[in-house]
Amino acid sequence: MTEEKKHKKVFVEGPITPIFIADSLAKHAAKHNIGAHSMFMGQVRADVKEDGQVVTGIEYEAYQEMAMETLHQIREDAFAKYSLTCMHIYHSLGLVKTGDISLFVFTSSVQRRAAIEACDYLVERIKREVQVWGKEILESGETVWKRPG
Amino acid sequence: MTEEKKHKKVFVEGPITPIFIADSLAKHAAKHNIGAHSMFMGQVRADVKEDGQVVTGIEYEAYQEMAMETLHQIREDAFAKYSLTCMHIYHSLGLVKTGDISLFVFTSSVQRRAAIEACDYLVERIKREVQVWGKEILESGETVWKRPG
Amino acid sequence: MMNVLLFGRLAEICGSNNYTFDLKDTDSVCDKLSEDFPEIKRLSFAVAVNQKLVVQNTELNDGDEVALMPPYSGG
Amino acid sequence: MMNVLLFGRLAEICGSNNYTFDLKDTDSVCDKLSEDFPEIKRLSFAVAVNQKLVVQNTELNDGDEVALMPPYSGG
Repeated sequence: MTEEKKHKKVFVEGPITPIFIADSLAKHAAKHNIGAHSMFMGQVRADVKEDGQVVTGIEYEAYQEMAMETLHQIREDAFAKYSLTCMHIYHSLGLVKTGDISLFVFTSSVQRRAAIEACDYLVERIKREVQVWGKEILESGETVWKRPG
Repeated sequence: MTEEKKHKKVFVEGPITPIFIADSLAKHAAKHNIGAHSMFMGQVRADVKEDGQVVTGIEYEAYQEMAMETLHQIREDAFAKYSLTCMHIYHSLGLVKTGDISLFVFTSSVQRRAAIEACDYLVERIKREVQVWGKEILESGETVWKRPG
Repeated sequence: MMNVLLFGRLAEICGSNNYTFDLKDTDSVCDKLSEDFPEIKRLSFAVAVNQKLVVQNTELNDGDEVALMPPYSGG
Repeated sequence: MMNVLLFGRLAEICGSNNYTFDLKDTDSVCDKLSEDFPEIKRLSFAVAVNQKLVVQNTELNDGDEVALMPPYSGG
């Protein structure tokens, strides 16, 4: 398998838009064996920090080569564990402002349990295992490294 | 509480489109305490029946007054059980063709577990408890009442 | 008089989704329909009176809405 | 020579996301950086060699890519 085929596109510059998500969904209308779609979207929160400053966005960086390898393994494990028709994972790089989407996980299956459980499984593994770091940007321009969660 | 306020809009005529879903999502960009969205979409499958005929769509009917009452209770239970920011449920009435969406469940929360678990909970209760019936339309025009699942 | 709503396969078999009867309880409604449409005896269905599920025979009053509902199959 | 990649807070503290060293193993890399930037001693981080996590001290060869990674915080 070539690197190209093995590693599906994951990282997108800036936020993942509702239109991008709608397009991803619409592409599955032609797959007539699909009965269920499950989606997870991570949205950047305007958390208030100890000093009262509000988060205005998160700047993401990744160790892309290693993250793609990790995601490939997570994807393989999910396909082995759940009876899925399709699986898509997108993560932002660079600045994502408060209220915008930075993570989009999308699973599809014939029966609903597989899509629902696989989506949950993927989100938890991505959060724990993928080489991505977020830096919260505060109102003043100061930055705080996001804590794992 | 008036009936109007108590009963959020649920039933939509025909399929639930990707654009409708994108719009629902986009409306939440202004809610800056949301950190996670979970979505479930039910899509009409081209199942093959015993006689080899393929399903071309499902025609949905509901006992709307009772279904709204049931959904109101399910919604209240979900809000009591999970720490949710938002919850939306949409179900089609009338004809939904193969490949199109007939059920859309959408939950949002500060931390991801609440949105993920509530979405799962809602889907299972809706499938079991809401007064909706689907009639599969076959290629020949013959119909088969959909089995619960 | 009470309005009897029929859904899904039941409406199909009974030829209408809506009958008006003057009967004393829910069992009488089921008996009347089973007599006219014996095929429905083979079906399992739930009964609601004024949008509330009832599991036992329930007395009916003028203006009540009775619903006979096969297993739900939405989504 | 080996390319050392630094991520997140580590890159910030060390003033660069990329150093080139000629050292015999991963412990030496960590020691060298801790000497120059003592603040990183307080941080927990994982080490990867050629995109594979290593948990013990690992010998390095010419051309290896070493990554020092604080806890991930994507999503």
